[in-house]
Amino acid sequence: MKKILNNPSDFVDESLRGIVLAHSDMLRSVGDPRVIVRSDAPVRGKVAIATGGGYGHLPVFLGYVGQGLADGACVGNVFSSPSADAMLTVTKSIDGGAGVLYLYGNYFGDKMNFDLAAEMARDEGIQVETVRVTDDVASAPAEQMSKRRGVAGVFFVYKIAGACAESGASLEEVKRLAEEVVINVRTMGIGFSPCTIPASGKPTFEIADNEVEIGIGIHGEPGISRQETAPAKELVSQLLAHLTADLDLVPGDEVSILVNGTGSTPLEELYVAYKEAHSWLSQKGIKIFKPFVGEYATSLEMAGFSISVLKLDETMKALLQAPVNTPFIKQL
Amino acid sequence: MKKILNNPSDFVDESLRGIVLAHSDMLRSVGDPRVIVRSDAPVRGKVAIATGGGYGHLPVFLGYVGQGLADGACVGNVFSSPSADAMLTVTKSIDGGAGVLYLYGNYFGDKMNFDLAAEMARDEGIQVETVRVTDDVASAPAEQMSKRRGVAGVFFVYKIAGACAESGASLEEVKRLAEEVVINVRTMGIGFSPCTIPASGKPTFEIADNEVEIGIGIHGEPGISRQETAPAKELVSQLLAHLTADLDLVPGDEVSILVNGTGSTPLEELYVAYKEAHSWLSQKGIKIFKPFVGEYATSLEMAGFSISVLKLDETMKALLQAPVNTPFIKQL
Amino acid sequence: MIQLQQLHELFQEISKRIHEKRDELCELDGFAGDGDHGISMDIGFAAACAVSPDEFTDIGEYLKVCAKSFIQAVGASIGPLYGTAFLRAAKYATGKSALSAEDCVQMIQLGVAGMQERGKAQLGDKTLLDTLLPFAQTLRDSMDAQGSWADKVKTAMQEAHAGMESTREMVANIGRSSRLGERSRGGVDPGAASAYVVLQAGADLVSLRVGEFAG
Amino acid sequence: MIQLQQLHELFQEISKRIHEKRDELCELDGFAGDGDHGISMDIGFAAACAVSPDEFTDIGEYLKVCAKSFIQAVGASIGPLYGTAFLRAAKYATGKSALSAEDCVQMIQLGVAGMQERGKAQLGDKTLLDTLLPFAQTLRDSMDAQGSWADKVKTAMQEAHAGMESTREMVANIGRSSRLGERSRGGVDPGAASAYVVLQAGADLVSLRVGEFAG
Ligand SMILES: Nc1ncnc2c1ncn2[C@@H]1O[C@H](COP(=O)(O)OP(=O)(O)O)[C@@H](O)[C@H]1O
Ligand SMILES: Nc1ncnc2c1ncn2[C@@H]1O[C@H](COP(=O)(O)OP(=O)(O)O)[C@@H](O)[C@H]1O
Ligand SMILES: [Mg+2]
Ligand SMILES: [Mg+2]
Ligand SMILES: [Mg+2]
Ligand SMILES: [Mg+2]
Repeated sequence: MKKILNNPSDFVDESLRGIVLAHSDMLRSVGDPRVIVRSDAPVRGKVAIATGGGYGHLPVFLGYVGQGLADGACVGNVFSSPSADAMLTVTKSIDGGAGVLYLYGNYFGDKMNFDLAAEMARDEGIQVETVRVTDDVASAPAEQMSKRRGVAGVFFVYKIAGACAESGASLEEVKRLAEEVVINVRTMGIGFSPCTIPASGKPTFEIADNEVEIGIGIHGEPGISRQETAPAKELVSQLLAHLTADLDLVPGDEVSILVNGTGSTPLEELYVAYKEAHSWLSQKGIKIFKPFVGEYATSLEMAGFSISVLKLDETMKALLQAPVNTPFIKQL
Repeated sequence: MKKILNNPSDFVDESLRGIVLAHSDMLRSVGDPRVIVRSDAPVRGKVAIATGGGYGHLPVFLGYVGQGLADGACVGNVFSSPSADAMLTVTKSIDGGAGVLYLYGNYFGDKMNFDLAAEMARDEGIQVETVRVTDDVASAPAEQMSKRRGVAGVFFVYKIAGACAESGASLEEVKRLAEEVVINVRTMGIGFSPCTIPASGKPTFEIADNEVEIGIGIHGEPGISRQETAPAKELVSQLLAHLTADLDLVPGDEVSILVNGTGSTPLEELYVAYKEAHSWLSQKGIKIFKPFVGEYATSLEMAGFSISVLKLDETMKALLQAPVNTPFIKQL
Repeated sequence: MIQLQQLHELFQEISKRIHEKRDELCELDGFAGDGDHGISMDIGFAAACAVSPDEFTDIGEYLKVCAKSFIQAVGASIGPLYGTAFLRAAKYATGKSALSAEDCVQMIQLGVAGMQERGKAQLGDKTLLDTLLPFAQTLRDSMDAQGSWADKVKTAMQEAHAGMESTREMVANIGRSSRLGERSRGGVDPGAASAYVVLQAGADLVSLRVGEFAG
Repeated sequence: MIQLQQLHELFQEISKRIHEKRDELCELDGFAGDGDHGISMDIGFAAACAVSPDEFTDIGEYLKVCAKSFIQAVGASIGPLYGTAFLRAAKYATGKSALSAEDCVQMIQLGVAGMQERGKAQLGDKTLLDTLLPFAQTLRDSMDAQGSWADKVKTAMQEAHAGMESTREMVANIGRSSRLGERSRGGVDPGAASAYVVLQAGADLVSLRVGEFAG
């Protein structure tokens, strides 16, 4: 295991310390180093968005803390849920009086902790609502949407709910819109090679040199099939066929797409995937409105990529263009 | 070789096609798909900055094309210089009448092509000046500074020269300032594992599971030593000892630093490195002004990182804070 | 009657035993989980022990702080599960400075119900509930029956042990290991194993101090 | 005298031979370089061939377009090296519609000097210059001597061959391979090898058409 680290058990805290040191103008930690909020939190009168989950997915989750996205986040150990206590601390630190939306990926560990935190926060008089992102089409069939996990598509939910909250909407409105985005976003990923969790020192899964895992999860969870590598064109069309069918897209629909790298796949390759996605969708008469390409949700150094598709309406299009300013993600 | 690609020989052009499709609002290609300029080029009356080099280093080079940085770039095959003809096309497309600065890393192939392009451009009446970045301390001793290669430190030169050009300075002034930055920036990298060039399908170098290459080049060029992996604290202090000695830094000096990932090293780990760099420099009484952490110059999926240190004066500090807007790099 | 101080001693005993089994529990978790279960349990109960009983007279207040201390120390799955159990028990005990045997049984019931509510798992899902549910149920069913508390606890512990063992042949249906499906069969669930350690510590204290409990 | 059309035929012959040696040259480059040399040369000379000679009467104009075509097709090291050589030769030939043997020798001299100026390499640096410089120098030195052009070219080719072979035991001192230092020893430099192919094509045309050259 060749990694930039000292003692593996200090990895998360040292990395977080580096983030807060480097970006002290925009972020601060609140007591617990694993609780990080935007430096101007709480923003009075604004609905606050809290998120969190296991570490190792940067820019998910801390990277989404800032103007136009979330207000605070907490992280646990690598790929492991942070504590309900940390979530409660985030909640209390960002509540500006208009309530807090818990917005996170649908993992059971996170759900248990966030639910417990919500119970405790309500005990302290803070209004809390929850939206869980369930965009990973490979993780459960369409009839069991609520069992689906949350992966890179969470970006779109942060983006649109964040812009909505920034505009002064109420907790009810932000929640409703976030749910609307969740209903309209789908993601599917392909894994090429695993990552290594510092504390364990072992790869998260094994895979042959000529094989890829279609539908892989963000922690290396097995997908729907393992197959021989194929040209970019085929891989992309395989993903898009699943995604557009699951979303019932028809010619004339307008979407945004996110081609996301999971860690060690070069940006150069992600743009090859984007080119293929563009031509596949164009051929089907589906219009791309505002594409995103890059690392928006990673799994340490896992190699692979995912494509997320968001079916758009005019409200979402407007909010997608709103400015963002975090140390990790910026939009002018 | 598991990569997102179709025919390896189409890799560069398909990737570039994806970039221009995804960012058509900010970039356009000029005839040759490997020549990319900002969409508002030429900017009348502004000194234009041209850059270029081999492909596979995103965001270097195309990623630096946009407001506040460069005006145009061309790329060659992976790790191979683009042609003088492509450079001439960039030059003609971005010249806004105030002349063009060629700003690129000091590699002989690039130098030969840029020099030939400059000859041809001058024949056509365009004023051209050249600054080559020589920040890699491991590539030649201090007495042979002009032999040193250019690596991630090129970011600082783009940033400051770009902001200077944007402010309306003359070609002579932009050139002088770019040279000033080159004199004050140093970089050193560490390689953990190689990348694979699509066309060759073979790793760029071999290295044992417990070894790192200190002083590695951006194409996997051997550095100054190969040694056993060590804790982050040691690796970082090794780099900083070289860098600060080479720059003659003394307590009280102010620097900016860039902790750059070379491809597959997780952002989480880069921040561990940043934390260590912060405490090392603090201990030496050197102040960090505006740090950068992330992927600013990569080598496909090579694992490793580099640290760049720029010794600052007030002019550089002001320009370092100027806004930037490219599809790949943004600063508000 | 059980005093606040004795609860503290119970946490200390649990913490000691979990600490001894730490690596074993991690190993069990390594089979189909992420190998951290021993660490989480160790940290959690150490945190509960760290709460000084001397500052409290109300058992509910004390347990609430223990719960928060546990929750603060541990996220993962174990934090909210035990945290919720402690909070539910604390709520019941609020206002009390000593607990009867019946109180204890009631609190165990409420705690386990809290875990079930939080985790949405059923008997047979290969979780800690497979140890805890049979224990709690057997104990409650025996409450009004004849016999000593020590015997009743002993019987309930036999059920707990059988429950724990039964997880070996189960396929995980919830939590991290569920993604492995069939491949999760063949190992005892780490949460079920650690829950048995927790219960055993309690049972041993009861049999050691059977007089006090009878009081 | 050599006509414009014959230069075009020369480029065609070079292109054909380089294409045949393409993989061999890539293999040589693979030893200490990046394995693309055969591809670059192939693309470059194919581009030079693609320029139709029929539209020109001025050899200088024609060669300038060939140079730009070569430069357009190839970057790397080879593009600017051959590109510069062609441009220097083109400059000399501007205004001429035919070339004497002396003109050819002069243009070769200028071209090789352009390569040296562009690449800053010396004899012994393990580059194409180790083939080209001995050739150009021997030819120039023999210019005023007795003997047929065919013989002079033959002698110069022997020097070129020796120069190429000498790169085998050299350590690369410039360009991509120089980073390997000692490890670059033991293989013929690909640029030196391809330069020999280029010269051989020229030399064979001279001996085939010795009458025309004498004219
Ligand atoms: N939803 C659930 N309900 C009940 N118990 C659960 C649930 N999810 C997990 N567990 C228990 O938690 C144990 C794993 O704990 P631990 O390893 O600390 O957490 P994590 O799975 O987050 O790493 C499992 O063995 C199981 O007994
Ligand atoms: N500075 C230089 N001067 C002369 N020849 C050079 C120089 N640099 C490289 N070469 C020649 O170029 C050849 C390599 O060409 P090629 O493989 O096409 O370019 P690259 O090295 O960019 O991949 C070398 O074998 C050498 O003969
Ligand atoms: Mg865990
Ligand atoms: Mg090359
Ligand atoms: Mg676990
Ligand atoms: Mg080569």
